[in-house]
Amino acid sequence: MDFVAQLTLFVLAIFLGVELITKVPPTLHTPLMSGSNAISGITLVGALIAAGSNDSVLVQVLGFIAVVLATINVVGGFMVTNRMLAMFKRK
Amino acid sequence: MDFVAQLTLFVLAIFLGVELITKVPPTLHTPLMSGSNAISGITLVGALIAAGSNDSVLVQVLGFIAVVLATINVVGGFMVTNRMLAMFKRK
Amino acid sequence: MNLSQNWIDIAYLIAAVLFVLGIKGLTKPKTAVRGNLLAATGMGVACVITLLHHDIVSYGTIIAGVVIGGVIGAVMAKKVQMTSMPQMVALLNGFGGGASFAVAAAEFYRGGYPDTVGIIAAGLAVLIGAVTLTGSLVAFAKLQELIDGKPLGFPGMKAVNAVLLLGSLLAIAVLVQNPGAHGIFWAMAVAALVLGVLLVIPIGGADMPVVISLLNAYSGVAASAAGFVMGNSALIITGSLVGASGLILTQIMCKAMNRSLTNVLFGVMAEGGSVMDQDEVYEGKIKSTSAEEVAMLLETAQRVVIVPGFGLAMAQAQHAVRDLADTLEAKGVEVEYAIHPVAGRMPGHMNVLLAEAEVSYDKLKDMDAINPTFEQTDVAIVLGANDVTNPMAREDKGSPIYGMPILNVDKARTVVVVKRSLSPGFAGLPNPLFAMDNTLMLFGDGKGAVVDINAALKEG
Amino acid sequence: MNLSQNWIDIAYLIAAVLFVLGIKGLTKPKTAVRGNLLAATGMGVACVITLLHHDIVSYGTIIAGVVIGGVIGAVMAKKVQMTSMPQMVALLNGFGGGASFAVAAAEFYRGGYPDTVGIIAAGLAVLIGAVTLTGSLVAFAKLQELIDGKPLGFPGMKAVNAVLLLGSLLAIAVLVQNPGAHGIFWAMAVAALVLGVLLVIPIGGADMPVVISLLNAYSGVAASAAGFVMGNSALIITGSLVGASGLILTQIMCKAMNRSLTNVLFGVMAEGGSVMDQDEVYEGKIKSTSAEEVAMLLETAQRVVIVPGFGLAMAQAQHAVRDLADTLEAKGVEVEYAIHPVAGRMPGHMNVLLAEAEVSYDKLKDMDAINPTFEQTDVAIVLGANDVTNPMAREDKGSPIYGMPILNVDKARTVVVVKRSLSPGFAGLPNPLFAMDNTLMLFGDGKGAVVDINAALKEG
Ligand SMILES: NC(=O)c1ccc[n+]([C@@H]2O[C@H](COP(=O)([O-])OP(=O)(O)OC[C@H]3O[C@@H](n4cnc5c(N)ncnc54)[C@H](OP(=O)(O)O)[C@@H]3O)[C@@H](O)[C@H]2O)c1
Ligand SMILES: NC(=O)c1ccc[n+]([C@@H]2O[C@H](COP(=O)([O-])OP(=O)(O)OC[C@H]3O[C@@H](n4cnc5c(N)ncnc54)[C@H](OP(=O)(O)O)[C@@H]3O)[C@@H](O)[C@H]2O)c1
Repeated sequence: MDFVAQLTLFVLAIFLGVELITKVPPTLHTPLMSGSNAISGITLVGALIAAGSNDSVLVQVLGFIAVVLATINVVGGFMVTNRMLAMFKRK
Repeated sequence: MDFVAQLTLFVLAIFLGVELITKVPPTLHTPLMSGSNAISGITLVGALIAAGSNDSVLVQVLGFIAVVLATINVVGGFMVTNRMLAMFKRK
Repeated sequence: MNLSQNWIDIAYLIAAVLFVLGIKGLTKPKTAVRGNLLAATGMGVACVITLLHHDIVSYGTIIAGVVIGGVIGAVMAKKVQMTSMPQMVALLNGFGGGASFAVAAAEFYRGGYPDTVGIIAAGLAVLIGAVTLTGSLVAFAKLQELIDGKPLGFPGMKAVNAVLLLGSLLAIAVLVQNPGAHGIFWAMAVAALVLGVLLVIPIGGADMPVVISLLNAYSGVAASAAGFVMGNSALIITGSLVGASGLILTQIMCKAMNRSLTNVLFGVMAEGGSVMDQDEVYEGKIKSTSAEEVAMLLETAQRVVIVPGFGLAMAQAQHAVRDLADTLEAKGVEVEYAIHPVAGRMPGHMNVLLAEAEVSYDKLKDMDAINPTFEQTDVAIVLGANDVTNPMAREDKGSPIYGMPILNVDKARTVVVVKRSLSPGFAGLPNPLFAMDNTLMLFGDGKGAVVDINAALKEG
Repeated sequence: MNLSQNWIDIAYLIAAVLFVLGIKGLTKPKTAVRGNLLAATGMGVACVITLLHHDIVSYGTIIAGVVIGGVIGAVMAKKVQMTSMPQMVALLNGFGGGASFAVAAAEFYRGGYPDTVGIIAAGLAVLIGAVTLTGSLVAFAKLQELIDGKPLGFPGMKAVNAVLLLGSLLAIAVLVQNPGAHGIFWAMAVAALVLGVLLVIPIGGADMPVVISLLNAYSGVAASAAGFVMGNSALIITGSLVGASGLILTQIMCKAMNRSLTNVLFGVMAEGGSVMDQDEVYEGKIKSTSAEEVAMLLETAQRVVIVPGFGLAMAQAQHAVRDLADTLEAKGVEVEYAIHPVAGRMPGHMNVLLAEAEVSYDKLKDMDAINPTFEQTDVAIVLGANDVTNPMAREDKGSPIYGMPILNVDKARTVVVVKRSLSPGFAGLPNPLFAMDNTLMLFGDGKGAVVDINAALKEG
């Protein structure tokens, strides 16, 4: 994918994000924060590639650190969001 | 741009469109129809390339037809939308 | 002139952003004019940058085309009456579809598609563009009453449509194998043009707005498909935006009419339900009134709600209504307008008409806002509206329009219905509202009746 | 295993769509759980498909990392108390930034960037990721009270920050020329890590939520930048979504606090305004009350509004409050909760706490909905809230919080304020509410006080 195509995606996604997020009611702002936080753990994808490559040790170490951090972010984020939202749903 | 990148743009833009359009109030639905109609005249871009190429006569004729039709769509659409919206603005 | 593809693409991105900002502007009356201008600017950016494209070598054809198209478009936009908006939109939409069709065909003949995606996209653009073109033209003709608004058809029509559609898709498959098969290409194009006609012909005239809106979505998809062919992001994004817009408007209309899209497309009115007998409903219960009597009623009213419908557009009565409202307001009467989402023949139709007559848009109340206030309304003037006030939709489970949300006009202390006769509205159903105790019928052309009331009011 | 890049990209697209649908789900309490699961599924899709990527040859490191990270994450998510959400979010956010930092660094060392864009994107990802990492850790430490919540700093700090930022950008420029300059790369990384600390240290503890939200936006942008480096659309799209989310939340908070983002970031409280003297406001006007007296008041009330604030979280009083409300409702009293947008220490904080105590969310009324009802309220119980009820924001043009929208608690017939002392809230201002004729102060820990009231009510 060339740079401008990437840039186009970036811009469109920002617009989409703004439209979506402004619709989230204040009640759900805390779960939104933790949930979008979990989503930003998408860097896990990059981390996996780095950690699984047969590159230099440095790359693999960096990859390992990235996998650990990103996984905490993803697992912790989605789980805690789910915990909060489950409370909202109970009623 | 490869196919999947195009597809990604397509999908994102549809989501964005849905979010944007659902926010348009009923009062403005007629101008929205004519306005989005005008925007769909974006094919003019393709028409210009076809009409201005040094390809076969057939291509140029098709290009010419496309330029005429798309220009009517664009010019007519934006102008009539503007006419309508100006009425809304007056007060 | 020669410009690197990167810069062209960035300009297209800017154009797409301007379109998005334009549509965002359309979400508020205050920003709508600017929104439209932003979108137009986006179009300008996209066109200017395209002219710098390296493939463009001669400008003669382009200039000729733009001048001809521009003049036609400008004249149409200036001359069209607000009441004819549905036709105008139908026509423009058809032209958009036609342009996509021609662009895709031209791209096809410019040749050199190594990849399957390009051919499929071109085929789809031709197919959808052609259907949009002829379909919209038929819709235009029906709305303009150039051809009969009644559903037309012949036995086996659905089968023919199916054959045309499948044939076209098959043709695209063949073209993927053998891109040089020009005969097949044109056969498909013709089939698609015929298909467009046959799809719209069997749909009733009053359903045309739904059709137009759906075709608008198609024209967006066609533009998008053309974008896939040309690898042009501006076309892809913009086409998708338009496609989404058309689909949502279609959905809104279907919902407000309480009908499914399939029902509209196949010309079905609504399943089951014994249609009430008109005579039975009206017999001996209709009270006719005069402009003078209505004026007397209004004289003592504190709150009047005007309920405009398709008849207002037919009668071109928007200015007369505005004058009447002015007279009433000068006498200290509170006047509001009740706008049903599908009053008239296209979404927002009444708003545009009344805006033309300089009615302030904060007096135009939508259904949910105005319905609770009818009980405190002294006189409701139903002006050329019919179906959108039919209480059967609320009460009669057997009625074909049961469940359609309506304006609760019948809750007003007095209802004055202005129309030319007892003939039914678009849905073809009798309206028990006309036979109610608190309803008075004022028969006559909408504009004439309103002018008369106003005159009587000024005298009295 | 080997999979064509096209299919991988399509899977990423599906993941991105799932994220979008997930966020859409978060717009309604009813669909929020499903939304979160959809987003998690999207993450699953993205990860699984990545494991099939041709560059991945060994799975040992990956499995180790995922297991370690997964266990830590799961334990954190299970153990954390709802009152500590701000800290939790800060910590997770820092980890996200750290991951982007490490990924970008790894990509940099995997080498082979012929193009400038890749190096710039990698540099930005390292820079933003590092700032997010250390900035979030400092925010965490402040919230957890591991370090002093007071703004810390030293003379010339801003200049140092400017030097660090410009130096980092310069380093990226150098790397574009000479990608092999590893020393420069690491120097930049260290500078960015220090910058993160220095940027957050001077900001007051209570402003941390704004900081976290902003850093959340940064972590999104860092992920996006990493996506540019790797040519990965999932990262680009998702990063942008998160970036937008963080920015909007930041904006909402600043607006509700009536402060500009610049003021928050530079630790300025608000320009001008003579800060009122606390003694002058309170002197001789404070009426202290007891749990029994409050219970008697409640006994005769018809409508009670509970106004929770940061103190509720501190005292962990949410369950006690719920019990009190149950008792009141059993006696036929109408109970509602008034939720100010920045009550507590993060947006929506009070909602989560009360939801934990199983308070139905339709009893949680936002500011605009509840404010007109205070006049019909017999007793308003202000529970550990302070600034969000300060009438100076409404009345005193000279006050630093003038213009901040507040809950009009003072309009209630009687106001009971539960807090431990007369000490000010986050804004550091005295609150004339406490000195008003219709206000009674109930001094004590939030939870204890509520339990006492409830007990007295049950006895009485
Ligand atoms: N707005 C949309 O988007 C849309 C789209 C598709 C379909 N529709 C359908 O269209 C209908 C709209 O409802 P509606 O209540 O606005 O209209 P309607 O039910 O179609 O009724 C229009 C009425 O206007 C009267 N009329 C016609 N010309 C007139 C004139 N010159 N002066 C006075 N009266 C005149 C007609 O009665 P006389 O002949 O007795 O005068 C008729 O009863 C709904 O059924 C809706 O589902 C709307
Ligand atoms: N929500 C957000 O997103 C956010 C973000 C950043 C900043 N803020 C700021 O935070 C403030 C929030 O306002 P607020 O009214 O909720 O809180 P506040 O103004 O900070 O006041 C909290 C009050 O709770 C009392 N308190 C503390 N611990 C307590 C306990 N254990 N039991 C009983 N009372 C206790 C304190 O008084 P005592 O010490 O006398 O008990 C204090 O007056 C606003 O100024 C807002 O701008 C909010």
